[in-house]
Amino acid sequence: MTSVIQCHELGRYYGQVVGLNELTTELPGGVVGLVGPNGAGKSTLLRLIVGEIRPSRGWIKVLGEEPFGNRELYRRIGFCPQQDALYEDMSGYEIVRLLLRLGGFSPQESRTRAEQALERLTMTARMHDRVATYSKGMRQRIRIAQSIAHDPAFLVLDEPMSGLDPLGRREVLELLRALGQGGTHVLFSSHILYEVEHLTAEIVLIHRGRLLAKGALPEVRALLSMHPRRVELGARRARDLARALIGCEEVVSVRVGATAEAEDRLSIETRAVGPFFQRLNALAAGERFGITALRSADASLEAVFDYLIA
Amino acid sequence: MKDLTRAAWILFQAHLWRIFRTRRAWIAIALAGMPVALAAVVRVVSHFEGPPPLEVLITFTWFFLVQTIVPLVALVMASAVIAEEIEDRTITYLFTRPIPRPAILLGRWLAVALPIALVLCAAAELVVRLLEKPGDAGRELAWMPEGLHGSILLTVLMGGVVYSALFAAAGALFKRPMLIGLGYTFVYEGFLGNLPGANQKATVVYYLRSYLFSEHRSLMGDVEEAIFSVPLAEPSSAVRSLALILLGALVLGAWRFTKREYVLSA
Amino acid sequence: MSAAIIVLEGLEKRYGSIRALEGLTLELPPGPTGLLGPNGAGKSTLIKLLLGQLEPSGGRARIAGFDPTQRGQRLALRRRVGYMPESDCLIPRMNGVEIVTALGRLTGMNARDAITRAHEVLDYVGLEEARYRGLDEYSTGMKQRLKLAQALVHDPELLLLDEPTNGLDPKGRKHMLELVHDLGRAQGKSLLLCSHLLPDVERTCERVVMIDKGRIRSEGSIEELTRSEGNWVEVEVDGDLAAFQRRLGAEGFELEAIGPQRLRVLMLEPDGDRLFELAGSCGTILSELTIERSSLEDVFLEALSAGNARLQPGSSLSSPEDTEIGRSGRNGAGLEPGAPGEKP
Amino acid sequence: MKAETHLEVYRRFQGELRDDPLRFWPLTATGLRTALKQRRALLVLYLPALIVTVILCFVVYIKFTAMDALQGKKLDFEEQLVRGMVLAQAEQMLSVVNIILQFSKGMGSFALLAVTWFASGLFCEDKKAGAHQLYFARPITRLDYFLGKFLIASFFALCAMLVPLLAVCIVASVTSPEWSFLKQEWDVFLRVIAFSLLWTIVTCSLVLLASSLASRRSFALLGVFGFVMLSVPVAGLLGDFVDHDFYALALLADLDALAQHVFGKLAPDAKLAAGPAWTAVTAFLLFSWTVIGLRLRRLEVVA
Repeated sequence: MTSVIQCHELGRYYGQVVGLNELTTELPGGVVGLVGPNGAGKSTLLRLIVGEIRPSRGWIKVLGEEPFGNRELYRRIGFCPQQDALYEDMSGYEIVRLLLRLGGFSPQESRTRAEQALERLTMTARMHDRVATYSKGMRQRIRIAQSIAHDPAFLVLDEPMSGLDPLGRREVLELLRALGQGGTHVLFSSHILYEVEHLTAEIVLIHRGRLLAKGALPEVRALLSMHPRRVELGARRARDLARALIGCEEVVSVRVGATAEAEDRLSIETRAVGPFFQRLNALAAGERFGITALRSADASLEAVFDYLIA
Repeated sequence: MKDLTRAAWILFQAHLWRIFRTRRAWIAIALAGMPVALAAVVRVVSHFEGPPPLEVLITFTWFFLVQTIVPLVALVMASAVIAEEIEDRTITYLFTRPIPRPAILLGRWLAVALPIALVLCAAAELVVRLLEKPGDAGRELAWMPEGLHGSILLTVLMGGVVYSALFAAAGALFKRPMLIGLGYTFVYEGFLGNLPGANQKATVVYYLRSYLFSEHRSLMGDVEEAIFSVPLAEPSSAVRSLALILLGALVLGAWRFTKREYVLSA
Repeated sequence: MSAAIIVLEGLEKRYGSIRALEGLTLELPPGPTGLLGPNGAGKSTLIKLLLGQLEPSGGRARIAGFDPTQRGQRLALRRRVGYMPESDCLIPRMNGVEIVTALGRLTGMNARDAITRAHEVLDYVGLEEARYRGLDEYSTGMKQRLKLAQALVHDPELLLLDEPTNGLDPKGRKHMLELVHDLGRAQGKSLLLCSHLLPDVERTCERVVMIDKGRIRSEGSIEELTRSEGNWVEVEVDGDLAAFQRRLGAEGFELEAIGPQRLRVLMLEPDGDRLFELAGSCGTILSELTIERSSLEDVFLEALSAGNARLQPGSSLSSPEDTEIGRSGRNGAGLEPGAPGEKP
Repeated sequence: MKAETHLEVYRRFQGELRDDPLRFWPLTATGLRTALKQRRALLVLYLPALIVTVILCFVVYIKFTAMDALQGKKLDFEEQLVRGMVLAQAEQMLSVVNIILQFSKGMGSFALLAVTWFASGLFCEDKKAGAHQLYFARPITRLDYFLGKFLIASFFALCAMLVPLLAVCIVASVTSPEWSFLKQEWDVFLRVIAFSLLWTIVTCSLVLLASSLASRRSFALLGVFGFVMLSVPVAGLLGDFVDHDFYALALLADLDALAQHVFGKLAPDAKLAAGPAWTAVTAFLLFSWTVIGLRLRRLEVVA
C-alpha cells in the first residue's frame, strides 16, 4: 500500500495557539479513520492535507506532491468540509455541476457526472430544488456528492456523518466502504468511534496537536501493554471458573459478581491475551462451567481512546 | 492565462443572474429606484411648466444619483462578491478546485458588475426621461445641451463599474468590506472629493466629475465653481484614469486574495 | 411520581394540508425514553406540542398534568417541562450564571431562588469556574452542558433533550450520557431523548418510541425490542475455521459464516461448553462467544422499512419544515432488514 | 453529633414558581444589567448630556437671581458691569419655558442616539445567538418578550430625556423668587413628562423595528441612521415640491413639531403643522408594532 500522505515535523500555529505540533508520519492508503478530542488538530491536519492552509513548519506531501497552492493536485483530491456551507439559492445539481465544470470537465460530462453522484447519494428526486429548502441530511449529501463527483484518487471528509439520521448514517458508511473497496483512498474524521470501528480498523489518533497512535486497532491495542486486557465472561459456575482461572499465570486479576445481579459475571485482566484464550479453551473443553458469554471488554476503539486520552 | 479566463467565464455564467435571487439585489434596486420615484413625483406634481430648470436635473443626476446612489448600489451588491463566500465558508469549494484564485474574484465581479451597470443606467435613463415634460414630443430632449444625456449615462455606467471593482476588491482585502466601503464613499470621497486643492485627484468622483462636466462647464453652477477651482481633467484622460483605478483595484484584490490564507474558524 | 407524565390519545397536528402528526397514542412513564425517527418524521412537531408552543389539531393530551388545547395551560405547562434545544443557543453578552439565573427567574422563581438554583445545576453538570466566563470561551461540550443546566434550573419533571450529544467529542459525549443516564435513572425524571446516535440511546434509555411520517411505528422497552427470536450464538474463531465448521456441521448444528473469523450457530439453548469441546477437538480457539441480539439500529431500520411497506400510496407527506419526500418513499437502507450485518 | 453524608448529586428545588402578571420583568431586569455593563458607551453618551444639563440649570439660576437682584441694592462699579451684561443676556433669552422647550428638542435627538446604540441589538442579537429558543421555552408570550425588551430601550430614552428635563424644571422652580416658576408655570412639569414619554415610545419603536428586521446589530444601527438621515431630504424634497404636509415624513421634523405642540407654542406659520406630525407619528407607531409583531411570531415557534 503506497503511503498517501507523508509529513515531516509538520507544524501549524495560529498565533500562540497550536493547531498541529510536529507531526512526522506516513499514512497508509485505504479507508482510514482520524479520531481525537475537539481542538486536537484534526481539522487543521485535514486543511493542511487539502492545501487550504500553509504549514508553519516542516512539510507535507499528498500523493507525492506539496498540496498548498498546487492546483493540479485538486483533480485527484475530493474534500468534504465540516461546516454546513452551501450556496443557498442554487440547487444541489447546479452546485455539483458548477464545481465539476471548475474541475475541468466539459459541460456534457459535468452534467452526467453530477447526475451520477447525486444518484449515488439518493438525491435524484430533490436535486433541482433550491438548497435553502433542504434538510440538514440532504445538505450533507450534497457536500459529499461534490467531493466524489470527479472520482478523486484520495477523498478527505471532515465529520461526514454529522447531522445525518440513522438511515443517512448507514448510507454514507456503506458509500465510504464501497469507495474504499473500489480503490479510492478515504480519510475521514469522526467523533462517533463505534462508527469508525464499524467501517475500518485503520485509525489515526491525534491529541493536543500530536500523533498519539496510528495503525490497525488490534495492533494498537496490543501495544498498550501498560493496560492489561480486560475480558468478560458469563458462566453458571462463575466462582469455580474464577478459581480455575486465578491459577493461570497470565491472569492478573479476577473480579466476580461486581454488582448484585451480576453474580454470574466474571471480569478478568490478563497481560497476554493469546495464551489466556488457549488456556481458557483448554479449561472449558475439559470441564463444564456453563459458560454462556465470552467478550474482550476493552479492545474497542472507545476503550483504546479512553486509555490514550485519559 | 487560459485557465484564468476559462474559470472566470464559468463562474461568470454560473453567478450572473443569481444575484437577483438575493436580498442584496432588491435592496440595490430599491436604492436605485429612489431617485426615479422622486423624479416621478416631482414631474407629476411640479407646478412649473416645461422641462425643469437644468439645475434640478443636475441635482438629481449628479448629486443624488452619481454621488450617492451609484456608490451605494455598487457597495451593496459588489462588496459581498468575495466577502460573502468567505463568511458563508463556501470559498472552501472553490479553493479546492484546479483553478487560479484570481479567476474567482474576476468571474464573480463580472457577474455582479453587469447587473449593477444595467440597474444604474436604467435608473439614470428613467430619471432623465421623467424630468422632461410629455406632450412636446417633438422637442423631446432638445432643451438639453448637446451630448449631456449620453455623458450622464456613461458617467453612471463608469461609476457603477469602477466602484463595484473597488468594493469587490475591498471584500477580498478587508474583514468588513461594507463598513470600509461606506467609510470610503461618504468620508473619504465625500470629504476629500469636495475639498479644494489637488488632493481631489485621488478620488474616483473627481474623474467622474471631469468626464461629465468638462464640456458643460456652465452647468456646474456658481457654488460648485468656487469649490472646485481645480481644473477638470480632459474626458479622455478621465476615462483612462478610471480604467487604471479599475485595473489597479482588481489586481490588488486578486493578489491579496491569492496570498491570504483564509483560516476559516473551525 | 409513578403515573405517566405524558398521556397522548390520538394527538394530531396539521399544517394546512400536511398532516405532521397523525393520531399519536402514547404513555410516557418516568425514566429515560428515546425518541427516534428519520429527519422530517414529525419529532420536532411533537417537541413543540410537548412544550406547549403549538395547539394540537385533534386528539387529547395531558402533559405534566396540563391540557395543551387551552392557551393558558400551554404556558403554565412550561414550568414543568425543561427543554434543551438542538442548535447552538445562548443569550448574548451574558456569562453562564447570568443566563441560567435569568431563565430561572423567567420561569417564575424569585431572584434569590434563581441564583442558588443556578449554582446548584451548574455544579451538577460540572461547569466549575467556567460559569463566570463569557460564552465565547466555552467549548462545544461546555455549551451543551450549559444548555442542560438551563433546562434543569426550575427542576422540571419532564425533560426534552434534542440531540444533547451533537457535535461533542468522545469524552464530552461520555460525560453528557452519564448526566442523562443519572437524570433518567437516579433522579427519576421523565426524559425524552432525541438522538440519531442509536447506540447512545441504547446505553442510556430503557424505552424507545420510533416515529415516522407522523405515526408511531414501534414503542417499547429496548431490552424486549432487541431480543432476537431464535437463540443464535455468535462465535469468533482463531485457527482453522473450515475444520470447526465441518465439525459443527457433523454435529447437526445449523450455522452460517458472517465474517472472516466469525460464525453464527443456531443452538436450542445456548451451551458454551459444548462449543468449547468441539473447538478443542479440532484444535481451534474461541475468542468471542455472545448470544446474538439485534441492535437498536436494526430494529429501527426494520420498523421503518416495515412502515414503508404498509404505506398506502398517496399517504401524508412528512412535516413541512423538513420534507425529504424523495427519501421517505424509498425502502429502508440498502440492507435487507435483520440481515446479519456486522454488529457495531 | 450524628454523622451524615449528603452525597446526593442533584437536590430537588423546594421553592415555588409564581405566576405573577409582571412575567416580562425579569427580562427587563437582566437585560438592563447586561446593557449597563457597557461602561465606555455610557460615559461617551451620557457625560455630555450631563454637562449640558448642568450648564442649563446654571443659566436658569442666573436668570432668576439676576431678576431678583434688580429690586434695589447698591452695587459697586464692577458688579454693576457684570450684572448688566448678565441681565442683558437673560433678557435676550426667552422665558424659561422656551429654554426648556428647546432643551427637550435637543434631548429628544440625543435620546434617539442613546436608544439606537443600546437597543438596536435587542432582537437581532437574540435571534442570531438563538436566545429566542431559550426564552420561548419559558412561560412567557411574545407580548411579554416585546414588553421586556421595550422597557429596556425606554430606560435609556427616559434617562436621556425625562431626567435632565425634570432637573432643569426643579432648578427653575427652586431658584425662581418665592417659587413663582412653580406657581405660574406648574403645567410645564406635565408637558415635559408627556413629551418625554411620547418621544420615548417613538424612538424605542423605531429602534426595535430596525432590530427585528436586521440580521446583525450593525445593520440595525445602519437602518435607524439611514432612515432618520434619508427621511430628511426626502421629506424636504416632497415638502417643497408637493405639499407642506410631507415634511412630516422626516422624523426629526416631527420631533420639533410635536414638542412645540405639547408645549403649546406652535407658531402659526410653522413649516409643519401639528396635525400631519401627529398622523405621521401614529401611523409610524402602528406600522412598526405590526411589523415587530409579525417578526416575533416567526421567532416563537422554537424546535
